[in-house]
Amino acid sequence: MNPAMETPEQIRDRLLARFPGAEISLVPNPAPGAQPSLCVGAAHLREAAVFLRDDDALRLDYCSNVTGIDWPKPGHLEVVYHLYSMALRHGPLVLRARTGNRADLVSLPSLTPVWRSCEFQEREVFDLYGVVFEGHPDLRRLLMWDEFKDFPMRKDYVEPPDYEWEPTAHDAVAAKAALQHPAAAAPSPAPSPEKT
Amino acid sequence: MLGTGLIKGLMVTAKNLAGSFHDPERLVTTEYPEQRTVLPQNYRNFPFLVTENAEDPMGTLRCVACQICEKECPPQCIYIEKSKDKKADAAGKMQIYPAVFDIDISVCMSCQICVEVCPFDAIKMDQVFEIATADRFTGLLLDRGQLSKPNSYFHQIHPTDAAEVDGRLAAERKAAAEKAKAAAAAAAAKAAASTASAPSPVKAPPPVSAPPPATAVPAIPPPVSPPPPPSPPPQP
Amino acid sequence: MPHAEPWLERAPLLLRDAVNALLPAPARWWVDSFLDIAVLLGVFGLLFAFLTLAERKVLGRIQNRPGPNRAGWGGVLQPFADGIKMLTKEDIVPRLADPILHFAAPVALVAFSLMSFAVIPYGRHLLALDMDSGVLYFFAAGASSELAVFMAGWSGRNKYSLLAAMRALAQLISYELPLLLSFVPVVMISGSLSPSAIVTAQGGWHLGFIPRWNVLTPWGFAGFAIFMVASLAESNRSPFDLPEAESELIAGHLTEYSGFKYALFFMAEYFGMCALGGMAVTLFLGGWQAPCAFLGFIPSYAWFGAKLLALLLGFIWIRATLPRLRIDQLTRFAWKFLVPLALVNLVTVGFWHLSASWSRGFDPLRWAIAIALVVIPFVAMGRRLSAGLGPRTYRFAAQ
Amino acid sequence: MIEASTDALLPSPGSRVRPVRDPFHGDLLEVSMGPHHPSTHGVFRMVATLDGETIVRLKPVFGYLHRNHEKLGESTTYLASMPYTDRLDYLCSMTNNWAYALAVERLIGQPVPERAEYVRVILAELTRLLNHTCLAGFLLQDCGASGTPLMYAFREREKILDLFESLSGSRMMCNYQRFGGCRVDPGAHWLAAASRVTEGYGRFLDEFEALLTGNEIMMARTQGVGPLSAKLAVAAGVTGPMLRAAGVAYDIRKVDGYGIYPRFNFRVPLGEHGDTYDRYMLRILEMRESIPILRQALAEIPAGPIMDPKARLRGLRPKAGESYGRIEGPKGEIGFYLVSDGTPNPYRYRVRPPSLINLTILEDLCLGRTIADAVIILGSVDIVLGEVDR
Amino acid sequence: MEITPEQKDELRRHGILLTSLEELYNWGRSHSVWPLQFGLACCAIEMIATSMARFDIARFGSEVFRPSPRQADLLIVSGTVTKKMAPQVVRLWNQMPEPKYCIAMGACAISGGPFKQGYNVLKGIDRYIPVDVYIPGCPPRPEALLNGLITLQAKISGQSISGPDAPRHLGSADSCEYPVPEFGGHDLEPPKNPDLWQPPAPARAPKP
Repeated sequence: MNPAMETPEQIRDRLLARFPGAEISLVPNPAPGAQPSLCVGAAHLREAAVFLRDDDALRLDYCSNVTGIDWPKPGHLEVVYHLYSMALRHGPLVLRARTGNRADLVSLPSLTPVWRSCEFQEREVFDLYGVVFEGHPDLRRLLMWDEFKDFPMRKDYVEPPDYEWEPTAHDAVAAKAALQHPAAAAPSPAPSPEKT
Repeated sequence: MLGTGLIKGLMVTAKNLAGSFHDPERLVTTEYPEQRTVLPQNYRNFPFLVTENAEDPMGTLRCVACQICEKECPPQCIYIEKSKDKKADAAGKMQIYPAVFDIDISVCMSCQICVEVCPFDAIKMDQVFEIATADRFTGLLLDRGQLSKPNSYFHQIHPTDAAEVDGRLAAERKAAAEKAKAAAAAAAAKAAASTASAPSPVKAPPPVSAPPPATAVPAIPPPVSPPPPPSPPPQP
Repeated sequence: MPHAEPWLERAPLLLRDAVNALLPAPARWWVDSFLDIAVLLGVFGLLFAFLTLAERKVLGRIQNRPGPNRAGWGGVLQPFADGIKMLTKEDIVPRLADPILHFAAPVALVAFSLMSFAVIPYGRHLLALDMDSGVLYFFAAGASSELAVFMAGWSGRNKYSLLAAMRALAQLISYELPLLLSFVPVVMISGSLSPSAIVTAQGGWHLGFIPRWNVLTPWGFAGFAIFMVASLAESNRSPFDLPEAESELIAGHLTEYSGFKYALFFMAEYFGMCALGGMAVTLFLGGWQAPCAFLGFIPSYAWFGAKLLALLLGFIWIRATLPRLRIDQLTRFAWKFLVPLALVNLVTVGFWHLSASWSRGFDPLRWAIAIALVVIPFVAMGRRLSAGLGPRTYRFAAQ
Repeated sequence: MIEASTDALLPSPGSRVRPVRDPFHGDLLEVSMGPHHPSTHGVFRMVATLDGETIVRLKPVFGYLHRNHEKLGESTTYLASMPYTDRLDYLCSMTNNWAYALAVERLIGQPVPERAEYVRVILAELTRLLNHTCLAGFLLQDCGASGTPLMYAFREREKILDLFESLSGSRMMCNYQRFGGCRVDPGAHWLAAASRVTEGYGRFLDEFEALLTGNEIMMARTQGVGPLSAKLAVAAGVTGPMLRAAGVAYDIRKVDGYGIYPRFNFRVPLGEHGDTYDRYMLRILEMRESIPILRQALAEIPAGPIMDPKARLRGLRPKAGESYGRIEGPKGEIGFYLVSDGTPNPYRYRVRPPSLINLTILEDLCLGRTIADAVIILGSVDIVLGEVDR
Repeated sequence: MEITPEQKDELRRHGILLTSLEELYNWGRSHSVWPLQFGLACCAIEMIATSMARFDIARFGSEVFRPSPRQADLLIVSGTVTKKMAPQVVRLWNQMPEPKYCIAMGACAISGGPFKQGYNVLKGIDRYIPVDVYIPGCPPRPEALLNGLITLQAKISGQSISGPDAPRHLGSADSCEYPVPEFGGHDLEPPKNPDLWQPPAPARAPKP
């Protein structure tokens, strides 16, 4: 079982003590697990990560998971890192970083130099969300082709129009088809099907 | 080392070569079109609609077009349109029925969620898998007529399930009948003419023993689901 | 043979004479040659067809399944269905390929492998071409196939084909040497390069029941083993099928071949296998000689056929079992293991030859020395080759 | 074959990339292996730069099976994502189900009945057997054995698939686990059948090992090929048998003790060299360790409900929040990260793909080796493209 | 003289085999369908399982999975074709020599299946290459694939080598090269091959 790890509050306090003036906040998690996460500002992200990895009490040497999240509401992109320690067999610590906005201020420092396991996952976040990781050794699209222009995992992404044959179209599909074929979704499609 | 490992491996294959002539464990092939593996009861491929009566499949669909399966279907391959009118179901109760019930089996992922969420035991999983076809568009879109199969077929492919379902339905119907009877008795006792029993919840249709009111009810002619007629393409 | 030859044994001769009787003398040589060629092509063509089927069936049986059994009765017609399909497939020549070489490679390959059939004695009276140096001719013809494989790999203008061509050259040249060295002992003992003489030299029985086949001597066994390993490599069979290594190089030098040209490669591979198997039978397994005297009533070509089929079955069996080597391991195996062993085997056979005059009582000693001369280098070199490899023991985490 | 994309190919930190020679020098050959290649295990692609047959650069290219799993997960309900998880790592649908169910159960605080926990362990270990068997077969196939080991592996796999099919109704896409338990109860009959398969498995492993484990060619091909150091493995987030082959004792079954794993007595095998042979043997040893777990679980499984009676099938609307559930899948840590915003659909649905992250070190393992080695190194990483690309 | 199928059956019953070139040709083709060793996704595992001992596609002469498209007759599109993969699949199809056949195995290959709403998923491989047999299922059982193969064999056997029903490869005008889509900024270009993909008009407008 997991040996006890310091609580995120303690870690935040130690980080603040180590990097005075860094933007580090605690993000609460209302789910039953209720483990809060640490949100670190872009300016100190790399240093904080190195600290978390090398600190003797933490030794978070294993970055398991890198997730991108799009928040159109507050208007930023978020990258979430799940950190564990293989040496001390504890974890996770959830580390978050946020971009300035979703349009032009989308860069964050890359953590690939700290944890090699971020290499492909950060590329994936770059590919699907458009977060630019500075200092990433090989930042190319991972999953989509190089010529692709959009960031498909963003919430406002519009799919290309290829819904020609939708015999069971409804709900989400219909909404997509309506976006693409306004004629079909018009309130009174001229040649209405035989529905009575 | 020195080739002993190679020889050991050769012995294994030799054993299998010899074994294939006498040991069924070492000749495991089922020669498919002639021999068939016995499909387990739980095996599922595509959904079908249960009808109570093989004689009148369209009139006795259990489905009441509640559209839960349509909403829950992960790949959204079910398309239902409710009827505008009501029709007597197998138990004689007036129900909405699916005027259109299509399943696109070129999309269906055989996940069985429609079966799990159906409160009426109206949709079940079929076991037919020999449906290779050269017909892309119409061959893979099953309509209500193609989907409906009698309860006896359900018994045939999933005997345990079917018995359980039948038992449950019978119990529900019995309970509903008793409730209805009690309500009717109470109503009669009150002799209040204006309060007819409200439409019972869908879960409690009248007893199955009631004679199918095929004649009593002004039945709508069973709508034979027509093949989807073409309409001009709305898209570019 | 003291008694008259059985009728079946002489059947080919009778057939030839019957044909010859119908013809004027000047045409006989031509007709005989054509007859030889036609029979060789027919027999080995059919053998090829059924060998593919047998391979698929045996492979299937080894893998717990029946294999092809729908085309024709129990699948006998499967090769013909494949043949019809191959013949009628579109023949694609990539636009960037060298069309002449692309065409020439399969033709040359089949031609070279067919040429080797000429000198193998299939029976007492069955030999297309009785050459004094038939064995040399055989290996010369076989060695030419490297050229064809390289042509195939180079002409397709495909990177995988090119890699395969390089591999094929490295492999085939490496294994020519042990192949050639492994039959030198036979030549030393029988004193002839003529295949028929070599077979004749293996006639008779030790102690009345042990056949005098070369394989039943220490040096012969070692030579036979080296020869078989090298011929597996020469015919690109698993575990030496690197040029067409499916899991690495798609189909290797055959990647760009379609239709009947591809079938020709297939054919050449099986012809090569048959030819090398036939030569192995000739050199080491007593050729067409019967194993026991009382079985002499069975015609000699049947014995040859049976031995050949047994070897081919062995090829298939090995293919069904073993994984493939890597190219550097393959060449290392040839140069550091097979070639030295083959050279040591020359010493062994020299000793065997010299000690032939020892009196009967020393026979066990003679055998012991010869076996030691074979086994000790085998063990020593095998250990060196596999240094650092071996089964391992594993530890388990405490928690 | 498509040419490789632009050369922003700086060596990754910690990797042993040799400086690539001047590309205009013209003596390097670039081979694009995949997406259609017999031994890339699907539609994986490696762009290998060769010097002779030696690899001097190898860049994996992903996305040929990127079917938008995460996007679909955000547009469907929690329940509807369950059958999609089957299709992630399509050899191990049961463990994917479990990891996803675990994440959702943590998100909504859903307990799981005892019997269901046992069934989950049984199914997870059967999945491990199945996956490792297939892996061993495929790996030996990549080594060039013409089908036989793979055939034997699939012969045994069919036995496990029969179990899965009779329990869940589908051979591969089981869609069996639910939030708060499992879908149907395995009867005594099924448990007896599972016991039979478990007891027969040791015999199969013996035969399989006799076929090729001691084979000299196999040893020559795999020993010393693609060694992975423990340090690199940890830094690169390698998990599962690959990590343990490198000698790091990190098994989430032990570390997290999720489900009821702490009740089981099993050992975690560790490799020493981290090479391909170790990775292969680790899988064989893990299979041998799975058998006692199965035996114990099948003997101890209690009676009781298979689903938590309070669990809801439909209409799940978790409160806003997030959770991460991970288990020790056969390929490594398979995790699901869910962010809920209170609607019936997850706001963010993320899969932590072990295969993808295990591929991080592919180039490091392959440099300086030949194409033939790259193929078996890739085989020993054990990837399934459905999970790599999602 | 025309011989009706009934007469032919009658003759066959009397031991007289009457074979035309056409029949021989079709027999050869249908009993030697070599698939391309080409797996895409989940269905590929079932395809592999079909070639394994339990189901043994070898019985039909089809176990020769050729890794090179040049030697294959049958493209089994076994799984989801993503947009990133589609050009490669079309290219593979173009590289195969005629006569060649295509089986769309599983929901994804037919229509995109459960993943059809994904942004990177091609909604059916028949948008770019002609498909002979569709096998629905997710994934289809190995038996279903065998059934599809038998369907394909029947289809081949029924082809006449001349006349208007002659298979594609015997018509001389057809180039048999299908245009390979290119990667665009948002989608494949073109998103379909209009000569091949002609869906019937939608049966109904989407639900409001």
